Amino acid sequence: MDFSLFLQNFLNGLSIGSVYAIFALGYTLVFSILGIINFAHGAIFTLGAYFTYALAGGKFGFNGILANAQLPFQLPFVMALLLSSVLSGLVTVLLERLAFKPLRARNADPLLTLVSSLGAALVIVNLIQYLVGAEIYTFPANIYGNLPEAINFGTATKPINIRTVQIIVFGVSVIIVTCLTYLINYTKVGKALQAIAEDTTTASLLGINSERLIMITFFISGFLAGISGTLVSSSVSIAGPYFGISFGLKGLAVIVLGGLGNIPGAIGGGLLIGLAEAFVPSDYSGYKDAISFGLLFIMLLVRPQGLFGKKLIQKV
Amino acid sequence: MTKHQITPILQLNNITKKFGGLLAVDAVSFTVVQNEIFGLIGPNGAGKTTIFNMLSGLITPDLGQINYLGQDLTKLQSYQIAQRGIARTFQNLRLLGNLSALENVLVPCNVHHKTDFLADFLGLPKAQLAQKKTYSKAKELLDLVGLSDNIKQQANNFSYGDQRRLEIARALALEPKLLLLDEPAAGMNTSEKASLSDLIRQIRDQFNLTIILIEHHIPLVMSLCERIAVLDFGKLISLGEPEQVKNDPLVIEAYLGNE
Amino acid sequence: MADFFNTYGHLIISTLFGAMLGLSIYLPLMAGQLSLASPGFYSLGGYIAAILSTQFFPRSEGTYPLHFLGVEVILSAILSGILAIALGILVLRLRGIYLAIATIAFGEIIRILALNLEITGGAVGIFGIPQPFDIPLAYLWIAIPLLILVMFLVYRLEKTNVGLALRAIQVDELAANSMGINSTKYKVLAFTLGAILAGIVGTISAHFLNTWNARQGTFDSSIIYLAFVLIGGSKTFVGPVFGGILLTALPEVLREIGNIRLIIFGILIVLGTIFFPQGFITPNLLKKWRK
Amino acid sequence: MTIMNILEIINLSVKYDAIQALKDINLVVNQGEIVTLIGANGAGKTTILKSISRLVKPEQGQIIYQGKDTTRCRPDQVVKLGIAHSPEGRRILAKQTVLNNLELGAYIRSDRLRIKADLEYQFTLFPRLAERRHQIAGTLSGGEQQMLAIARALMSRPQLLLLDEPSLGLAPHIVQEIFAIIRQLHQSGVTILLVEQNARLALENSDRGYVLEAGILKMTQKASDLLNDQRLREAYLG
Repeated sequence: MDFSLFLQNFLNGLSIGSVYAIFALGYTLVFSILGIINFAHGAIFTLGAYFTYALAGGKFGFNGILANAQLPFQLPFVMALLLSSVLSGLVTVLLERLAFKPLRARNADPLLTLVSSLGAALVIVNLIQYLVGAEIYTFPANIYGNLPEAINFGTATKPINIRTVQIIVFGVSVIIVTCLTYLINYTKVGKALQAIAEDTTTASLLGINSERLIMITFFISGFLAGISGTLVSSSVSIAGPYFGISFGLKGLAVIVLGGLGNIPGAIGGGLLIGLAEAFVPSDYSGYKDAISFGLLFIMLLVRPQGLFGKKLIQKV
Repeated sequence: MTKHQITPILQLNNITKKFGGLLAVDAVSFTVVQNEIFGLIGPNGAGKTTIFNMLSGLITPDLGQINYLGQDLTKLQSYQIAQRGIARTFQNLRLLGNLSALENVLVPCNVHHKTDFLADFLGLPKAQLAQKKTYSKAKELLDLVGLSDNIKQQANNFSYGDQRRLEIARALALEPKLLLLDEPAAGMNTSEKASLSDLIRQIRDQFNLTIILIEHHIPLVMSLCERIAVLDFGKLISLGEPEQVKNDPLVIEAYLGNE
Repeated sequence: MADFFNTYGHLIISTLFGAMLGLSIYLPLMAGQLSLASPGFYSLGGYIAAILSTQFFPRSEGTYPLHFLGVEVILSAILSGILAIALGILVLRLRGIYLAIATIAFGEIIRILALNLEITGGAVGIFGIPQPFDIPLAYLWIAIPLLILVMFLVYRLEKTNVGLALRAIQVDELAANSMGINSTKYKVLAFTLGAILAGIVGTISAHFLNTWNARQGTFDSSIIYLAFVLIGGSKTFVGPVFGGILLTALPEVLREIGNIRLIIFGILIVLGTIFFPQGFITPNLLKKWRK
Repeated sequence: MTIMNILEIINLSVKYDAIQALKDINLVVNQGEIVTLIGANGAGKTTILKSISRLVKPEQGQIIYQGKDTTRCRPDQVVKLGIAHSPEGRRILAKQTVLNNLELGAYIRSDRLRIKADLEYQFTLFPRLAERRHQIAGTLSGGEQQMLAIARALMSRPQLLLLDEPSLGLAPHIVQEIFAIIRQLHQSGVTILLVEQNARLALENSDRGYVLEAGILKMTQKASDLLNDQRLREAYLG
């Protein structure tokens, strides 16, 4: 492999890996606070993509109830992205109230939450299908304004063309990760979140309103899912209501690879899987998805606590 | 000590265990002889339960050997150790809460009363007979610790003291040679403690057991144990008969204080 | 009556398969193990049937010989069993959600292999799997006895010492170990039984559905099977049977309401977990019925 | 001088599933007192503390704190009203530093300067913690963890401190040290409701005591009288 191809693959991997990372951060935040996996996270990812599509002035097809519908206004991409992510966050908070909180209040088996979140995912996905149909939607080409399609990082003779979208994706991801790291480690809310993650009862004895923080966590989680849904679909396309499901599954692989509930782990795991996939030769691209699960499987057997996790000591 | 035959049953040799950066057990060595009641004391976090966990195979020491009747325990898994006659109770009680008291005792009984799975599965008379036998053995043990009523009730519903006694019955069902009791008197009142003390002596004599016990209640330990080991920060700071330990200046400084 | 069977025959047979898939999740759960490997083994069993019947066994006129189906079932059981033992020894050291995720990863690896290999027909899958019966309804002759047999076996298993050991592990594996129980052995046993069951159901399903592809046994079906158990009731084997039948039938019954049926189905699943946290069928309920 | 009661519990009952943990408890704690709850394990002592800090939901009854009904408050609201609970098993945040634990103890406050001052005060009260302020709390010894749990509770500047089993599993000489600090807190005016296995030691340091049996209050008296009670001596005082 020559150097420019290597670099190109590397940058591609970094770009998609950084989206895996922010998507997985949302997953892992909820896990660290509540010890549950929210299977609807992938559905929110999809929802975010559709929200942005609509807000940026996209028109819907003819299959759903909202056939040919279009918003009367058109927001610039950055605004659409932010608003759509906020909406995704709000939907996730609503989901938490309806599908998770009642179970928590009844002290239900955590397994039930898996089932309940799958039920919620079914609702969201099928609602999307009912409303706007199952067709593929592509963002307009000039969605980012008048930026060039690709930027050459090499020389004229040895081009290393990186799509502008991917640079934007990477940039946005870096900003998000930085903000989140600051929030968790240096703010009062972040410290309270860490306290809840360690022991909810203790947190409430310290005067921390855990219900409110759980709500904040779900909002952030949904926000991150929405933003990553938009980023992925703006660089490829919205491949129908189900396209978040497989992404959700991959996110699961990322967070376990990095260590469940571990924030640097989600980032590292995301980048690792993104890079690993980018280096799969095109002849074997059918096996690309197997990479993440193969890595995951091996990791679970060798180091169940994940790359970045600390060894769990069981208290007797 | 003199009235017992002095044969070692258990030898800890330089046992060491680290958790993270913390030395939980630091090069501890001692020998327990057959038929004695041996006390293990020290503040919480001194490494007592960690030693029990290593003796019962729940964790493996980083260094050192544990010799039990000629075998090295550090190479065995916990179920193998249990099958070889080391039974234990747990500090925080680990009863099978939603199983009945009887079933709790039946589980270890079955380890020694192997039945033919097929006969058992088909409910053949042979299997039923075997089952009756284990039932009556389990009931005897429950009787012994003073639990004969409501044995088909969920273990969860028993009072705290009864649960502690149920754990002892369950441990005895393994037909152990060595019994490890982790804070058996915790949460008992004065009169309950006295009868527990009698029960421990009784089962030692009746089943020809060796007993190691972790306990915080100093008067109980001093009256019950024939020898005592004192741990502090993972180190063995004193070992000997109760009088000796009680007056050891090291123990007074680190643990007992001057009252 | 005939009309009823013509309309609902297909559905009834599917629900019986659903019940057995529920039991295949329930079996490892008896030992407290949340394994979601069933879709993987189900898919594997189906491919064994599809490949053998379309590529290896001789084509004959008329219906597919039942003894060939028998050979497929036995072969699926053996292969699933061997694979499950190997996999089980590897993954059953993991606990709780980690085990669930490892078994999901196993299912995904099977799925991606099926999508890419030639022998499994790639993304298209395998078509024209031969029928052993003239009418689809005749599958009842296999599904009903099989379900009854499986239920009886699970019922008896719970009564034995092995059943007691499994329950002990379910409640507290560490305590069970220190009571002399080799928990690994029992966990692998329960896991393997579940895998064999899923494999056999897959084998029969492949014939029943006439076609088999990588969409059989995906990740979300593993959670659906888990829903069979949890919404049906995870404390007695009647629970997953009931849950499997109910949740397989529900989307079909809802077909009348048209496009929003899967939305309603999702809502019902959420409501089911909230209002029946113990599941519909609980041991107490069964006791009441007996009285 | 009239004695102000700071806490009053009226007809409190608590159920865990089918098990009645507390039945018709009536209890008063006066301003500035140390009151001890004694009783066997499972008698319901911890449940009373948990009901006050709202970790468990009462089945019926009222909890009045400084004239305000707190029965329906959330746990975090109770803390804001001035009740701190140092729970059974200490429940320090084992993965965080001593300093972080203490700072989180002041979570409800926003007076930064005073928090700083209080932190320094805790370090003078518990010099052992001062040496270890940057240490991860999980690596402290049992006695130090107990001190951290108490210091953390004090960081919210409580008027009422609930202390659950402060001596559990500690070396006898550390227990003496802990009780010396409890006496010091008492002198500085903190009201304390104490649950303690070591009934004798607790009563020797208390104004009054309540005796619980199987979820029911059996008697309440001045601590010195309880110490001389024949029946109590047999059951609890050893």
